[in-house]
Amino acid sequence: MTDLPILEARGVGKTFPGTQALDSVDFAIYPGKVHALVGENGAGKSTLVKILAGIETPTTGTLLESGRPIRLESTRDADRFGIGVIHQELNLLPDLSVAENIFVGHELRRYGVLVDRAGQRRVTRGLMARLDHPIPPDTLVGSLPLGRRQLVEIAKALARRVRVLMMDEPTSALSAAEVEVLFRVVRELTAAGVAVVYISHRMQELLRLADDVTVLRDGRVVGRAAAGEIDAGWIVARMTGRAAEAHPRETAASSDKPPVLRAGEIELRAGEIVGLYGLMGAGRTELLESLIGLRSSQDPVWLDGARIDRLDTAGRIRRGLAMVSEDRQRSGLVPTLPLGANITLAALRRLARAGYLSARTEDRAAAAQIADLGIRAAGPRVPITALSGGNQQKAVIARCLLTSPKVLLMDQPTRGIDVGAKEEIYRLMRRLATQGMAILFATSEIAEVRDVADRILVMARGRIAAAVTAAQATDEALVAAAGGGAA
Amino acid sequence: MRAHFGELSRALLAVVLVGGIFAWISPAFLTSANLTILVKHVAINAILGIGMTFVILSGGIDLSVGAIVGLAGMVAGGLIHHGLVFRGWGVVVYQHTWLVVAAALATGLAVGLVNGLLVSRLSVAPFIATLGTLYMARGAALLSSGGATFPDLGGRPELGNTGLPVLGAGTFASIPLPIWIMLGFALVAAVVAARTPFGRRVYAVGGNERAAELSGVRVRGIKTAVYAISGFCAAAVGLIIAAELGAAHPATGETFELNAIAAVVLGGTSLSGGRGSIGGTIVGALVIGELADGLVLAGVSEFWQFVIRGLVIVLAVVVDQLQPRRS
Amino acid sequence: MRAHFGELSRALLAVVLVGGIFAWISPAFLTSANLTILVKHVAINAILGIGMTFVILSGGIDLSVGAIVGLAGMVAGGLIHHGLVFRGWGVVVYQHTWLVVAAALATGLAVGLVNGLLVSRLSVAPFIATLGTLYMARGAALLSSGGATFPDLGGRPELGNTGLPVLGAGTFASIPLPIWIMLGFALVAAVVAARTPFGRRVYAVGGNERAAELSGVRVRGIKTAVYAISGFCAAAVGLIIAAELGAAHPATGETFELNAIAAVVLGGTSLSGGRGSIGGTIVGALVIGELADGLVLAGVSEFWQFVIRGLVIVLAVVVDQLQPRRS
Amino acid sequence: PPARKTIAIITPSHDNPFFKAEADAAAARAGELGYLTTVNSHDDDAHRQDELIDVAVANRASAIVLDNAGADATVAALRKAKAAGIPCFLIDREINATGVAVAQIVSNNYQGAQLGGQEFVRLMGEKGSYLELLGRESDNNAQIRTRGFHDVIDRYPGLILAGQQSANWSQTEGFQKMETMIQAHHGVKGVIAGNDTMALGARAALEAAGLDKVIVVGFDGSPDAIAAVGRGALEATVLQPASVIARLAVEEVHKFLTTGATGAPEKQSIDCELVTPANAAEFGLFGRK
Ligand SMILES: Nc1ncnc2c1ncn2[C@@H]1O[C@H](COP(=O)(O)OP(=O)(O)OP(=O)(O)O)[C@@H](O)[C@H]1O
Ligand SMILES: Nc1ncnc2c1ncn2[C@@H]1O[C@H](COP(=O)(O)OP(=O)(O)OP(=O)(O)O)[C@@H](O)[C@H]1O
Ligand SMILES: [Mg+2]
Ligand SMILES: [Mg+2]
Repeated sequence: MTDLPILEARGVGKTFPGTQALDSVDFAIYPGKVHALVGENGAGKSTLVKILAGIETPTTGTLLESGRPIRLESTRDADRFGIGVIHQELNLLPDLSVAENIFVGHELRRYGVLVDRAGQRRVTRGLMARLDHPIPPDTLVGSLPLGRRQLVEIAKALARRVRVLMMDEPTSALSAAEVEVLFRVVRELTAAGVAVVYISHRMQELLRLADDVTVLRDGRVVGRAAAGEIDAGWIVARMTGRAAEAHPRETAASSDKPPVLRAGEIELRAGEIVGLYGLMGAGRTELLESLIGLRSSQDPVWLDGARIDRLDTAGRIRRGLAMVSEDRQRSGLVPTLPLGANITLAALRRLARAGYLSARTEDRAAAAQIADLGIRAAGPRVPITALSGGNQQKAVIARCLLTSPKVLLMDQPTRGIDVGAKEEIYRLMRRLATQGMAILFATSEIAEVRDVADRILVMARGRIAAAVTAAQATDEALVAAAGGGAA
Repeated sequence: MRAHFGELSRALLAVVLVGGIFAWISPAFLTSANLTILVKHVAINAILGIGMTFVILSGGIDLSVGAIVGLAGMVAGGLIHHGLVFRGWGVVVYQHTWLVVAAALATGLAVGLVNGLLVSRLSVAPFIATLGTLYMARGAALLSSGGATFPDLGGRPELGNTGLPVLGAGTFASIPLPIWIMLGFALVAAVVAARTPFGRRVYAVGGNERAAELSGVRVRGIKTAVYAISGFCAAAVGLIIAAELGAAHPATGETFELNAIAAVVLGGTSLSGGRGSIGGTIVGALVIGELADGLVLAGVSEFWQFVIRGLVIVLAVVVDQLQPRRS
Repeated sequence: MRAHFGELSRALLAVVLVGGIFAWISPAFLTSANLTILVKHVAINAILGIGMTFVILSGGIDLSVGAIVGLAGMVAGGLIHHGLVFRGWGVVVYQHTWLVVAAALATGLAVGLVNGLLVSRLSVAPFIATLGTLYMARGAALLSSGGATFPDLGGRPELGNTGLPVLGAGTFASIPLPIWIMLGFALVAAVVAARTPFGRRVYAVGGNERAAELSGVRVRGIKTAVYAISGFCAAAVGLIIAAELGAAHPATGETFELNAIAAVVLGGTSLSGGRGSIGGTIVGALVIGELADGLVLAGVSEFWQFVIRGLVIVLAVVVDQLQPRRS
Repeated sequence: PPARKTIAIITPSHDNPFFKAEADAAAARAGELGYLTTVNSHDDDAHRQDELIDVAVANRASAIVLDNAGADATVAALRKAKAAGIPCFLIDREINATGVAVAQIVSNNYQGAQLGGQEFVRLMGEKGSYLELLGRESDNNAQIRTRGFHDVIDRYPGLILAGQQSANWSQTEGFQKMETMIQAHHGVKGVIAGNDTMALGARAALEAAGLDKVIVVGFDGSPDAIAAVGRGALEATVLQPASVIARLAVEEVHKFLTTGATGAPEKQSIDCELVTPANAAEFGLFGRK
């Protein structure tokens, strides 16, 4: 153990117009250690990481490398110090291959001028094997599902020889098996003396992996401890400023009414929450996308007794379907529109009077959702891109809710959302169900599916492998069913 | 949309600056007569720019507007001159002026629809689709008269097709009609873009097509519509020019697309879609128009006009960029 | 890049199809003399398209290429005719032909650099930046001779500046030099684009600028470089045309930018950047060139040429789109 | 039977009635003489013209009839054709070289411009201020015509050139530029334009501004302009006998192909004629009726 931190932030503050994202934060990371950074959505975690990676410059404070003050003006400066980052929002190039993505900006060379493509492929194969996912190096990244793209992003960071690796929610799109692989890799890295910063909203992961924990709230450090000395309750209390509350589990709504949504083996009743559990690549996204009409499906789809599979997506949404997609960058946010317009986008017809969309009506509707979901933003007019990842996700959910759907499809709805907000979303889902909405949500977290769902469908290899009620479900049974298909 | 206001006022600064310089060089510049003429000239490019703004906001581009200007003028000119000839029956039907105007506008709309369908249904890249219709519309305009001009669009009272020139030369409250037409188009377009579901959807499609689709936006419908709007605007410009000249020439409107796109982009609308405003386009058209007329008034030679125009266009944007942004 | 191969072969199909039709209409089409001439004509647009491909791959656009063609020709013409005049000293220095060629190429490079710096350092939208330099370069070309042509670029032996026309009229292995030049440019460009770090970074910048920046790519440097490349290619074209004509005219190259962009987009390169290939551009230029010459050989009338050109351009893409994709 | 011989006819864009008439007349005469024709336009782009000549060579045309795209920029292309054994006959505009083309039959632009200038001087009563619309300034003919105008007009000190702008041969630009120019120059008495379309555009602008009395003189003698002269919308124009020249050129082609010589000198100049309200009725499509 070394006494000198390899990288340190002293009194770092960052002001965005209208927001104090960080306020005199001290943060130090040591070789061979995993330092977990936790906090609610918008607490400032990503901002701190970006400052340490040379992407944002701090408004106040200094950075030190092994005790010497340094300035990080760009990612290239950070690169020189051996600082690598896995960003919360994926930074991949969809039209380049996996190998090219991994080496872009740091290409292996032949004769000094040409790209050593064979070498890049070889290293890529090695990296993907190390991550237990042998994706062929020539695959176009754009053709990969989200989870796999996240693995490529991880491989990209591993390809650089880094001394500091900061991971901003690297597991948000991964399921249990991939998380285990990642943990193994992290342990290999720390064993080799790499300092790791780890951000996640999954408490159990943090406590298993971390050596130190720093808690941020509203841009300030509100807690710091060795991981061994604390538990999840301690973290949550610091994060939210109140004690963690146990959430009561309500029972399902009526089950004798006819199903509101029917497609193949899937039946959804009004007031019911159904969880779709599966491992990465099980086909959950594919299923949900075919229900909403983004993909063609073989099975007929019935909504409220009417067949809707011949309708396009817009038609289905008008009939009362809505979907929160898993990939908010690609199919959730409209980055050019402000927060308010992003929220009202799906409900414009309802908000318009005689074809006119009054700014007041629109702002009021957006503001109500912002308050309702606890989205942290100065108001409906702020650019959506200025929101933290979790708050962006809430905005996408808010958009769906404004259409008052009969059936809500949610693909990994709590991806990147903090524990407090997760609770809010769970509560919201239950509230909506109580009001008669049917909800089908995909998740990779066993705890989540058991906590929230009335019934659980387990997917494996593109089909429903098992259907159980929440009461019958055990962790072992779910894992077995999810893995069974893949065996 | 309030953020736009700051941007708009900055662009207006460019208008005022350029105007100020010309006023200083040429005393005739600030006369009301000249300003009226200036704005009348701006109207042409502004109306094209308005349609183009919708297309660009949706993430597309429309190269065919100039050719549509020419074709719409020829349709009007042909109908006034030859009427509608039904060869088989040996019948010639002359239309009332309103029908002539409607036919020309419908032509623009139709070419726009073809663009829209090519882009939205057949996934042809907008640049290629509208380049194709550019050639086809231009060819059709040339074929319609064998390359000749339709002169004297005054019409004949006995056929009931007089009055088209009023569109170009007429005034209302002593302001030329083309200016009123531009104001009408701009007002409607600004409201549609900023404050109607349709307008918002255009922004959404340009900002993130997939997200728009998942929000229940009929992406293909929106895309078709924006090209139709652009075609319609171009046809209106074709009518105005034919009315002003009292003649329709098939090559009218050549390279107009470049100026229209420049007005849109100068006005702060992003060529990658999703960001921009109608107001910006009008201001952009004003800058371009001011330059065109101001340099003529100042008596600058043709060759220097090129150089100065290029400099000012770039400087207008650079100065704008150098200003501190509030974001 | 394996995916590109499929696309390329499909586009080649369009070349073969269009060629087949013309061969059937006109027996002269498939003669080796005609094909040589055809490819020589294609070289102009192809070389421009090669530079343009880099710009478009990086997510930009370059409207100034046509004006650079004109300006580079005038620089060469002026140097051969008047030499470099130092007014103050009353000295005139004539350059050797190689220096003339170098000066013309440097001019193109310089204008390209200005474009690149405007886009990358001053964040001017590429459309506006290159529109501005289009006007400025065209103005400079016109001013350089007062609008006149520099005739007889043969040079004078006693000044050592003969030989430029060889660039246009010379042959090697009985194939005209412009074809060799195109092949050279295409080969180098294809390797640079597909096989060098620089090329891959151009794709990265066009695909996702932020991601590229975060991956350590010097985005601004890449952007500057692509415009410089495009300017260089345009200057080369300017030299070839001046050599072919034996004269330099300041309006040479007007609207070339449109054909160059069309070749790039027809070749499957996406206007939003990050996707495409040099090979595609060459094929796109072939389609356009085939049409331009084939329609003339087939004796199609000028106006119908417009219509058919538009139809074929759109159809080439539509047919391509209708084919089932393997993704 | 031997295949019929082909004549390649290349002119500027046919959207200008002048070039259309020229091309049509040449094609018609060639048809009468038993030739096939290909008719194309180079749009005043010397590079496109070079390509079209290349294609004509590849197509083994028997002769080329060309209204060229630049006195200097055309020479090399014609040398190529000559080297390939294809005789070239220039119409309407000449080139700065002799011995390259078999014939250069041109309408005398300079003489025509002087005619127009003289009539303009007369109409103006030798005094007053006037505006000039130039053609595309990089175009030879624009320069020759303005020189012809001024070689006459500048001899009269009472005539003052108030403003001069290029309207690029275009009616729309002629209209807009004139609208702007009359803002700076009140009380202009006349407008002289490098071609008819610009003159007609200027006339429309003057009418819109209520300046019906302003004298407008054009150049070309297009049917529209002649009609306008007939009804008094234009005061005068200068007619270039395009149809006559084109027919003459084809006849010389025929003679050359059958006898090996045209029997005429290379440079042949056909004079332009002044069209005024008094004689407008005598003219048809770029020639006397
Ligand atoms: N570019 C920006 N402009 C304005 N405000 C910003 C910008 N980036 C971040 N912020 C604000 O700074 C605060 C901290 O954001 P940050 O992304 O660091 O949160 P986070 O802790 O990573 O949250 P999450 O868990 O949701 O990812 C938020 O209030 C956010 O809105
Ligand atoms: N090993 C694999 N390599 C490449 N593609 C795979 C693999 N396994 C599954 N897929 C593809 O992944 C898609 C299913 O992914 P989908 O996104 O629907 O799953 P998911 O359960 O939502 O997983 P996640 O969201 O965790 O990635 C299918 O198109 C399938 O063909
Ligand atoms: Mg974050
Ligand atoms: Mg998924």
